[in-house]
Amino acid sequence: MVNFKPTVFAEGELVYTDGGILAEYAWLLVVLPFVAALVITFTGKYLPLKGAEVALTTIGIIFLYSAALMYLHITSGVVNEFFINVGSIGVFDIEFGWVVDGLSIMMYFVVGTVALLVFIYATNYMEGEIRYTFFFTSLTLFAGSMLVLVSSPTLIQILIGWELVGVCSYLLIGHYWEKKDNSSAAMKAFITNKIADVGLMIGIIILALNTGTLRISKILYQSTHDYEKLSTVAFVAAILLFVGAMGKSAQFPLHVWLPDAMAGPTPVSALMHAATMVTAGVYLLARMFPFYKAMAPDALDVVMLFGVITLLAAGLIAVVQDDLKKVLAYSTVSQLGYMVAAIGSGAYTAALFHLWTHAFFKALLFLGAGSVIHSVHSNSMLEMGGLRKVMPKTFATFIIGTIALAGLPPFAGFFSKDEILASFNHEGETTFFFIAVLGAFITAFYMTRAVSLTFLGEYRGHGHPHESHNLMTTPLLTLSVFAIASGWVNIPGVYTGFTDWVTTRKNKIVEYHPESFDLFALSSGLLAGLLGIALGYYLYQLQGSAETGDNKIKIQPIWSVLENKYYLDHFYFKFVIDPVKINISKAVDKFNTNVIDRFVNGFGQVASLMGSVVYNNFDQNGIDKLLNMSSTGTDNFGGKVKLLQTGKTQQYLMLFLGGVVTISLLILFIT
Amino acid sequence: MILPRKSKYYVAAFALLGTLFSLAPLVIQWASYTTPIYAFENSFVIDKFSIILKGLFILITYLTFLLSINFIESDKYYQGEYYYLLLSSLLGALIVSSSRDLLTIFIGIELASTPMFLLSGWKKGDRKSNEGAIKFFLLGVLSASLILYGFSLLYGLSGKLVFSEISSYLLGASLANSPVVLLSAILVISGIGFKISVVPFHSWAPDTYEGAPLPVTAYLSVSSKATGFVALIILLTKVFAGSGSSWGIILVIISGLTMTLGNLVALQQNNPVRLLAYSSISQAGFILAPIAISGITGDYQDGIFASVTYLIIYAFMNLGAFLSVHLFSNYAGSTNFYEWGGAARKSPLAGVLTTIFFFSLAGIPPLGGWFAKFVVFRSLLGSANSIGIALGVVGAINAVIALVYYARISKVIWMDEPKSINEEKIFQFENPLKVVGVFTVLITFVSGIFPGIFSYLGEVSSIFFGN
Amino acid sequence: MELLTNGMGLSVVVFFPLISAFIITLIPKAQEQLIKRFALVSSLITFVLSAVLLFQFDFSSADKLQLGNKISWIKSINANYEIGIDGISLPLLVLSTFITVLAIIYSIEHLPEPKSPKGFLALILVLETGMNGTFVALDLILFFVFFEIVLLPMYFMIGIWGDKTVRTVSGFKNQIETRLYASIKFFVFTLFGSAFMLLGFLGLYYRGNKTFSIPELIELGTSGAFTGTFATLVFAVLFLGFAVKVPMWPLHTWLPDAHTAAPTVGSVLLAAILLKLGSYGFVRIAIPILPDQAKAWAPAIAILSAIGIIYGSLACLAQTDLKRLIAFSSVGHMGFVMLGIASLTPIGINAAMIGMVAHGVITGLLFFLSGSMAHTYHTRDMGRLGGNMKLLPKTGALLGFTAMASLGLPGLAGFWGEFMALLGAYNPLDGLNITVFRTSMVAGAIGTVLTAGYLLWMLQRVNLGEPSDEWLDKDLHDADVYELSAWIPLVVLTVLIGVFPKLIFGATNDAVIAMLSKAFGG
Amino acid sequence: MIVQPVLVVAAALFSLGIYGILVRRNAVMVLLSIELILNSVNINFILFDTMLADTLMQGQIFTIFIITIAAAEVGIGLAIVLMLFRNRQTANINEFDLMKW
Repeated sequence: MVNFKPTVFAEGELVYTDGGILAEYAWLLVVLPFVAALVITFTGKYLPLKGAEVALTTIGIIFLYSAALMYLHITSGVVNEFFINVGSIGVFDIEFGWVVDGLSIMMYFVVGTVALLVFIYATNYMEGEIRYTFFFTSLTLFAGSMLVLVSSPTLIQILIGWELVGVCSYLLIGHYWEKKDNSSAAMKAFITNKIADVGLMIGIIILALNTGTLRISKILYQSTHDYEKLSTVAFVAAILLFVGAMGKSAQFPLHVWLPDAMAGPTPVSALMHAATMVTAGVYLLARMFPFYKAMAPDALDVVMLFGVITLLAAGLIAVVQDDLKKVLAYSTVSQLGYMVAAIGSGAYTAALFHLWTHAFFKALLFLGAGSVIHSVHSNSMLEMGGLRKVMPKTFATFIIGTIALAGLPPFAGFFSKDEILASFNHEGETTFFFIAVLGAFITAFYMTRAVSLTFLGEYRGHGHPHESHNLMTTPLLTLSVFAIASGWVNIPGVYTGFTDWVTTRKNKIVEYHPESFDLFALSSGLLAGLLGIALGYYLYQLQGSAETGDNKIKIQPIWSVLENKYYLDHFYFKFVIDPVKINISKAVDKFNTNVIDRFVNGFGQVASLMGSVVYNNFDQNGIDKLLNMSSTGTDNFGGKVKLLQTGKTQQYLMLFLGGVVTISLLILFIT
Repeated sequence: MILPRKSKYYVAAFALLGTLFSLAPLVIQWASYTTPIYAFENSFVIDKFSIILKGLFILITYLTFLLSINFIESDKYYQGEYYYLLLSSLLGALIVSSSRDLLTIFIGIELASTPMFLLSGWKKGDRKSNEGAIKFFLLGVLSASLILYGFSLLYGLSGKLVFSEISSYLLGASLANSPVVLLSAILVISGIGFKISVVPFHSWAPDTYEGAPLPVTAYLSVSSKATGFVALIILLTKVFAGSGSSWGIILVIISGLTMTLGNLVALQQNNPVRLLAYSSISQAGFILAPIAISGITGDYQDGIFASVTYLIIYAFMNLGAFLSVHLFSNYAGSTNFYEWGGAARKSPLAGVLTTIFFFSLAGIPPLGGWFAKFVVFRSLLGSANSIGIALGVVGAINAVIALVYYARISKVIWMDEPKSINEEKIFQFENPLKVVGVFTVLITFVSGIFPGIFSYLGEVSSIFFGN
Repeated sequence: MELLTNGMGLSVVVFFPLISAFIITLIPKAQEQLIKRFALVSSLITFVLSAVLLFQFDFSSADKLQLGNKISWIKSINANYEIGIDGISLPLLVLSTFITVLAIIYSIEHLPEPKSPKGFLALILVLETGMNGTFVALDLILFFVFFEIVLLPMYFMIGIWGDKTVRTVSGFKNQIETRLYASIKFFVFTLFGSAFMLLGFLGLYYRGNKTFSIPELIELGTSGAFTGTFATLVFAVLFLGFAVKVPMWPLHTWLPDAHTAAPTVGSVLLAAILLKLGSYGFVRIAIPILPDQAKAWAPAIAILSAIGIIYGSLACLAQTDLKRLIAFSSVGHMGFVMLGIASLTPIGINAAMIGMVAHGVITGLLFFLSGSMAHTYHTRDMGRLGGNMKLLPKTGALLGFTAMASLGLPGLAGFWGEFMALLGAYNPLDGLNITVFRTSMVAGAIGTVLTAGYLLWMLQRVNLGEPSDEWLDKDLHDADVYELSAWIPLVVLTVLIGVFPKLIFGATNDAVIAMLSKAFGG
Repeated sequence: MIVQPVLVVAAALFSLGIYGILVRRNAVMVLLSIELILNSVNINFILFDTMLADTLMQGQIFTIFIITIAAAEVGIGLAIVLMLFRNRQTANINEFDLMKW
């Protein structure tokens, strides 16, 4: 009763226009932010709003432009790419440019929308903070760099955008660099990404040298038409590209930088987690999807494996976090796991669809958390609680976000997550399917926990929380609309516009796309979500008030309660929940902090240690000593030699005649 | 000498003028030169080669006079005799440069060196001066007698004194490599080796240089060395040309030893004069190298070209070096150059000159020294002979070692902190010395930047072998 | 314009600084302003002239040697005054004149102790003659002379105006002032290399029927005139001569000392131009004249470069001295340049060319900044610095920018050198050992991570954090107009080259391809 | 005519001179030893002259020159020795080692 139809777009069959003037001037999207950044840097201090207005107008224009593009694309698919040669080296043409097709336009729109709202939000959130102007400079750059990345028709430009995003994140995470932890967090983010970038770099190099071009469209064309050329290196290249993606999209085990990135101001986190940075990896995989599909199906399995591991591990960690932003951070990681796994399973549309919906509701959640933190002046959920009454708007929107994330209909998350599950199911990845379902359950659970600790129960903090300024709540409301509705653009059987958007591109996309709901996946996903929420609500509300939720379970043995009534419950608690909730997730947490973190931190230390060893023992005492020795050595030898010069005339004479005799002997022997 | 003491000053002027005038006939000869002119039954020749060398000797002597004026004025020294002896030594050098028989060349050598015995002991009261003199003298006489013994053997073998006849006889009788000839060659080489102070006949040089008055030292290290080399070149190429393979090897060894040993010991010196002594020893090694190789390859023309080019450039930059040592040791009143700290600040001109001369000695472009070294390397590698290349490598290494101590001087005078005791002293840089400095520095630069001027030496040396 | 094209222009670019240096020595010491103005003007004239040549230069035939001339110089050894530029030398020539101008602008107000503008500026100008000359010389002897002329001024710059702190040097009995040790070390190292290089030139001279002309020797070399052990030896000595200058591991040890000791301008010129003489020598002389040997040696060079990259970065991580860190970073960056050259592919050598220019601009700027900071704080110890962004906002911001550029951030100049070098190293010239090169490429890629590591670490220690109390009461002056006017051009250049690498590739590409196709055929 | 014995005599004189130079401590004695060497040279020249019946008498001329020059040198030598003796009351050449190395 579930029937699938392949959606195949071959070059010929594509129905698209070249986009006309709107596409031709799309470079504005990329260039504007950088111009704006310059303007803010030099004039920002003298403007009334300290440069914020420049940033806002810019991003506003970008939003409108991307919306216009979106409209154009929906009405008549736009596929076009433009190149500018910036130099030839050997046979290679180094080209920049911009591509206008379904995928990129979707990203423009996401970036534009989220960024705009975040900017508006930030104008109020960052008020009175130090380096206000500089903050907006780098925020604009951040958006700009992401646009460079998503607009790129060549691998080289992708690399450029890739690294620029990294740098901007460095600037923003380290915004409060007076505290060493923050600058260290910034460094950690940069270095981790850099490590991943090595993979990307080499991957690009391999692809470029084997196809003889840096244009993505050409490479993809060859990978679908010219098998021999790439077949030998395809797997390696694919894996290396994926390594790059793992860095940016925070895939296990390279996700460690993301939670620390919370050191930055909350708007940054919102932007980074929703639209700009972490989606880059997914975008890259999606952009190169035809290559993966055609040349390196094995690599796709690897991708899926890592995605699944990530979504599970991160989800479990999120359960035990007390820091509100950390919970959201790990949830982001786990959601990214969904997307990557989806790509791995070959569900191109599903992954992008989840990216799309996730962008909105995760931005919503972060901004909500931000507004909470802004009023409570603390990140820890233990100092919150009961904010439902004082911050109604924030609460309402946060709830919407939570439900969307937990994946209950008709909210956005439901549709996208369901599609991913469906594709797992269809691919016959039963194990992964159930892990994904479990993930959905965990997601729902920890979100419920977070909500109840934050908003329900009694207030445990010290300050006097209050509802945030309209500049902050308006974006929340706007986003919550998206969080609800953004899922409706791809309802199997009803309206699958989104599929058409993102598959309208130059290169053939071969994937299976559910024509109607996969009821099994749907029901299991839904069930998992509901269960999670129910359990969370049960633990943190019914089983006791939010503030003592955790302790209750830990301290007071629950088996007594169960003994009275629910042996089953008791059994579950005893043998399922506690281990999972305390031991395993704690263990994962431990592993995360103790092993992987230590490695990444240790990397620097080890390197510097090695450095000092090399430097002190080899450079200074090795080569140099040799050199100095040799010089002093000659000196000493000279010292010996000069002893010939005794000053005694007779010995001079002796030497003289000795010389004569020696020479005669020499001649005797030589001739 | 006939002039009364009060007018001794004129002596200097007179000597200067005399030397200048003596350049005139040279110029005329040069201008009116057609073919080599032979006199006294081929025992005396005037060819371009000799003319050039004569010009060199006269110029050197002229500069030495300029150097000497203030030294002579500074104390109660016999002036007339001083100039007279220098001039007679010059005469000896001139004779050597165009002599073509054993007797003439012997007289020339003696005439050139004997006065130096006296001049080196010119500072009568100074024990070092006496000591240097006696060492110089004893070894000098010994070397002379060795040369003579060698000559006597040659004469006994051939019955001739004129080079051309001797060599033709030796070749005719194919005695070129007979033990007797070789023995006499050895004796001659050793004897002259003393004058050009190559290892192991160098031992007198540092002591004598240190003891002798500075102008005399300069003259010793430049002119008599040059004389020695000229004599050596003439004898080896005109008489012993046939047995080149034998003495070539020996000279290669000697020159290699000389470069290395001179450099290594020079690293140790803190007395600038001794440093220059050892440096000039190692330079002698460089000058000797091309001759040595030419002995092996038989391409005398190239070897001579290289050696003479080196000789000429070396002569002027070394004079300049002695000039700067003279200036600074007078200023600091110390013969330990480590006490010259920052002296160059006092007189930047002197500082710059010193730097130029010493780095030229080290062979840094664009100063003349680099071309000198370059031509030597060129003829060494040009021989395409493994020995030659080996010697070239040795030379290259030595060139680097040499830099260390040459740079040391300019490092001290420019970079070290000025000594407080030197602060109030005034830096004397008299005009005659300025003339010397400017003249030598000009030649050093020109020979470095436009080495083309040496190219005619090639043609000259070819004429040298034309006859 | 006829004057410009017949070699006159180049000759003026080369010798005008020398003449003005001589004139400066004639100006009495007292008139400092006059001296400074004169030096600035003359360097500007030189730069403008080189810019004019830039327009005279016919980019459509960048692979040909242009604007040159050939006059007989030393007849006896058939050495000629032969000059000319092509796409390879043009960018470096302009860079050299440009950097010199900036150096003099900086020196106007920031003379190192002991202040004596006369000597200092004269030396800079002499140095410029040497550098420009090396880039235009097409005759081995001429090249050698200019190559060596550079030594003296730099020796005195380091020795007289250098760092006076006393330190113990391993192997020496007693302590010694850094400047003295460094200056002589620099001098001896380089002379050691070049002395042997000269022997190599002579070897070529005799095998290549008595000519020193580089173009003719290239013709001979590509027609297989130099072979066997002879060629091996010659390449070995050339390698020695150039590798010391680059400097390649393990011949690099003079560099950190020289840089640490040198006055700001000195280390700027050293890093920006002098190091390039070596790598330029490889591209101009060693590879085209001895292609087969270059091919034989390439793997070794690649390995050494890879070691240099990793090694330099590791050493950087161990530094506490700001300037020393930057000096070691040069070792790493030049490692990338040499890796590119070793690949012997158009990509690799183009990468090397842009890498040279980029390194010149970026590291030059880094040394400007570190020098002026050392001047302000009177210390280079990164342990004591910190919070620089608060104390000297402008300098700090520039330092941050330059560090980013130096770690090869895409979109800035440094990126092209690194990435393209790796690109070249992945597919070296046919017949070269793929494994070696790919390993070196991976090493280089890891090197980029380390590079990012130490530069960010440096930023964290120097720029970020709260300034330590010792600075709070002091009045530290931020960058003044002279400094900024010396630095901003470099910043602009960094961005321009980064965004539009055609600035360099446009000139080099044809020349490099022509050179390689002549050397290796095809 | 007899050649070898005379040659031997000359050689013997030469060697004696060398020996004297090396063992005698007194500067004057060293001078004398050098004279011995010169005389051996003279003998050689005379001998060869007569042996070859040189019509130009070159050998004898040479000898005369040598004698003259030898005389001059001895004069100089004695002058130097005197100067030394005046300055430091000894003629033992091995005590003159102010300057070394």
